[in-house]
Amino acid sequence: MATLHTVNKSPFEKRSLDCCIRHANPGSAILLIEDGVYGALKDTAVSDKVSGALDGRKVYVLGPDLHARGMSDDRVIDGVEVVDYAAFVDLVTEHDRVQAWL
Amino acid sequence: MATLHTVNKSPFEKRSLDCCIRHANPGSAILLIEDGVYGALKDTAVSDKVSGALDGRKVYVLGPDLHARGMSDDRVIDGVEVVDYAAFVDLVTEHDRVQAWL
Amino acid sequence: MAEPWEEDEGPVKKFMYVNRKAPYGTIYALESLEVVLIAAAFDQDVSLAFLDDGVFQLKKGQDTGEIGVKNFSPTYRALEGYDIEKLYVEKESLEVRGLTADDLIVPVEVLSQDELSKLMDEQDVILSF
Amino acid sequence: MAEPWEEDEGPVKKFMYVNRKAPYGTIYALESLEVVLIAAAFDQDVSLAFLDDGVFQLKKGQDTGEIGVKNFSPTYRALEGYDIEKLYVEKESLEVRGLTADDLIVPVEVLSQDELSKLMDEQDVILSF
Amino acid sequence: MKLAVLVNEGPYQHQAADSALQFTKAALEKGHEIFRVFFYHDGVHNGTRLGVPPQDDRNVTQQWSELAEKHNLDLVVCVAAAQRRGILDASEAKRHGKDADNIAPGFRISGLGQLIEAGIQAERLVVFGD
Amino acid sequence: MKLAVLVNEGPYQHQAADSALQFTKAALEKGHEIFRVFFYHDGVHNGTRLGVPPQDDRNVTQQWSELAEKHNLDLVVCVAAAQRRGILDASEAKRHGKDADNIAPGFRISGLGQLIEAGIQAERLVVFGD
Repeated sequence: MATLHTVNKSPFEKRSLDCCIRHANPGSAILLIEDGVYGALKDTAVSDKVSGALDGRKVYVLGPDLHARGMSDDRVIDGVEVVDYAAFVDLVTEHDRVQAWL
Repeated sequence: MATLHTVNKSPFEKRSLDCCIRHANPGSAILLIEDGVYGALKDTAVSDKVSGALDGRKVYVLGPDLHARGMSDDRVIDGVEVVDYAAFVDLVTEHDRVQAWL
Repeated sequence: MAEPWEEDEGPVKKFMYVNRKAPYGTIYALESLEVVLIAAAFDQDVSLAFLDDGVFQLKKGQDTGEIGVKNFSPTYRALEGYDIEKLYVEKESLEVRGLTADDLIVPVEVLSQDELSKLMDEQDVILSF
Repeated sequence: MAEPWEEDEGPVKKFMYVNRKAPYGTIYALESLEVVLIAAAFDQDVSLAFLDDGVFQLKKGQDTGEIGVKNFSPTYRALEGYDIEKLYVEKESLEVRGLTADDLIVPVEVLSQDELSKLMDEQDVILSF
Repeated sequence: MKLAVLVNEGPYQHQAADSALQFTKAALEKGHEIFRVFFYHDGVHNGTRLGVPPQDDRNVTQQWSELAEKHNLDLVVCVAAAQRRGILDASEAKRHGKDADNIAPGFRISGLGQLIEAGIQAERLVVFGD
Repeated sequence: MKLAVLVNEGPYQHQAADSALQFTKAALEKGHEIFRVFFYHDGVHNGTRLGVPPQDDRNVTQQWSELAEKHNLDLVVCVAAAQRRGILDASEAKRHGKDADNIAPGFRISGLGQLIEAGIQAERLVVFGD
């Protein structure tokens, strides 16, 4: 019954990531895309919250969106996995449903 | 040199009102419109922040947008003034510039 | 119990419409409702969740006369006539916004965040607006 | 000093372009830059402020090859050639996002929130994107 | 007073387009001059004549067109933003080899310089957007 | 696997339109079936053939049209959302007395039932929007 949650908003501007984490049950996965990728960065005001979400959940960040924004993989929080579009598709098919936190 | 600041986003969803209040100098005015009107309500998680902004600043809320959303004037924080579109126009002309916090 | 989609009359899926945005500021609330009305004709298992700013969609007493925009809130009261009766509202979202169930235009089931999260994980299709 | 608009050659106004949104997620960063390039031809007093997520617009090393979208960040480096040299970045916005001035693609003046607020109140026209 | 308005979002999707319209009407009613209304970003979608909103809802574009006619308003759609998004007048359509145009009555397509000019000439600029 | 995609925002203004396109391409490359791509809200603006983006940028609509031709994709634009926003095909234009239409090749206009059907028939529905 595992859900893939997607978040496409900056956690510094909107509360979507907050809302998503609060509703993402243990065993689920969160994929950060578009401006949502800023949530995957180390040493920001929201890093601790995202690190905390790793307890019981998987967190992924879309590399193409990360790199577009000038962020290299070494700025990503330890434990958050950088994936490409092909892996995005795999995540969709491997989970039972996709819930977008727009 | 007084500025009229406008905020059109819900303070529960976006950080625009926060950003606006932090940058609105004493003597300036803040007008809440569209989904921004939710910031004018009593007894919410952001009411205290808005009440605090009244110290040194004027805060207005656009009645037509408030009423559209089913909120009556008696739910508005004390000290926040409910205005109509005609008064919105007056606020614009009476201030030196308008800054929209989109 | 057999899986519903093993029955002869075709698949019945659990569809949840998740409403997280305030009305009027953007069109999502209205156009979400338009989907729900169409969905009613498909004999699926339909539920609506209102959380975050989505709870504002159900506020009583909406009066859009001064902004010249159509007031679509009476449509929520019509949902029952379409056999759409599962309306869930998140308790925490109401509290943060200073609202109670009495402020809402229709009877709803108020769920805690945990209860709503569990319910979301039982759906087949989640449509987010 | 005479008010600038009292001079013979017509009004010179202080225009500030306020950038508060991240690049690529929405088009505001790109289309704001397009306005600034046109504004350069008008002999007005132009400045750009980057605060909140707007500071991300100036991040070094943007590479949009994998998303098929045009990388417009080199244009910020071209602004100097248009005599647009007042680029202000808010210190607090950088800090919250784990960035320093070294992360930025162009030299900027880093201002505190208070300094930037004061500067905004000295403008004639504020264009928000 | 001489005012200018900038509209950054399209009709229906965001209330910003309605707010700009209501504000402009109120300013005109109070006797102010609207130097120009400039449509930028998705705001250019306000300028299509092909919209058919439901009969029980407002028609934002038609209201702009009527207001323009009544008050001789200058409604300017940004050419660059409009090209990207498929809003064209007859001459733009011809120039780009397109077989149709869709600009609404009362709107004209022009460059971003018209926005800067509005900022210079008007005493206040009010921005509506997302 | 059989997938469906819902696109809720127009091209250029929001990356959501690009994300949907990149996701669909990647899914097709991996051999999945795309049952349908449904365009709703401002997403209907993906379906105009009148867009002329700058030559150094991508053309989102054209990429959808090409993808549709190559993979026989079903690109459906919601009729109600499209009418509101001025996206019409020839028969819609005629029905509403409009003198032009603007639907792009490979897109078709249909009802919201097509979205529900996609939810029923596809094994996963992925939503891109704002």
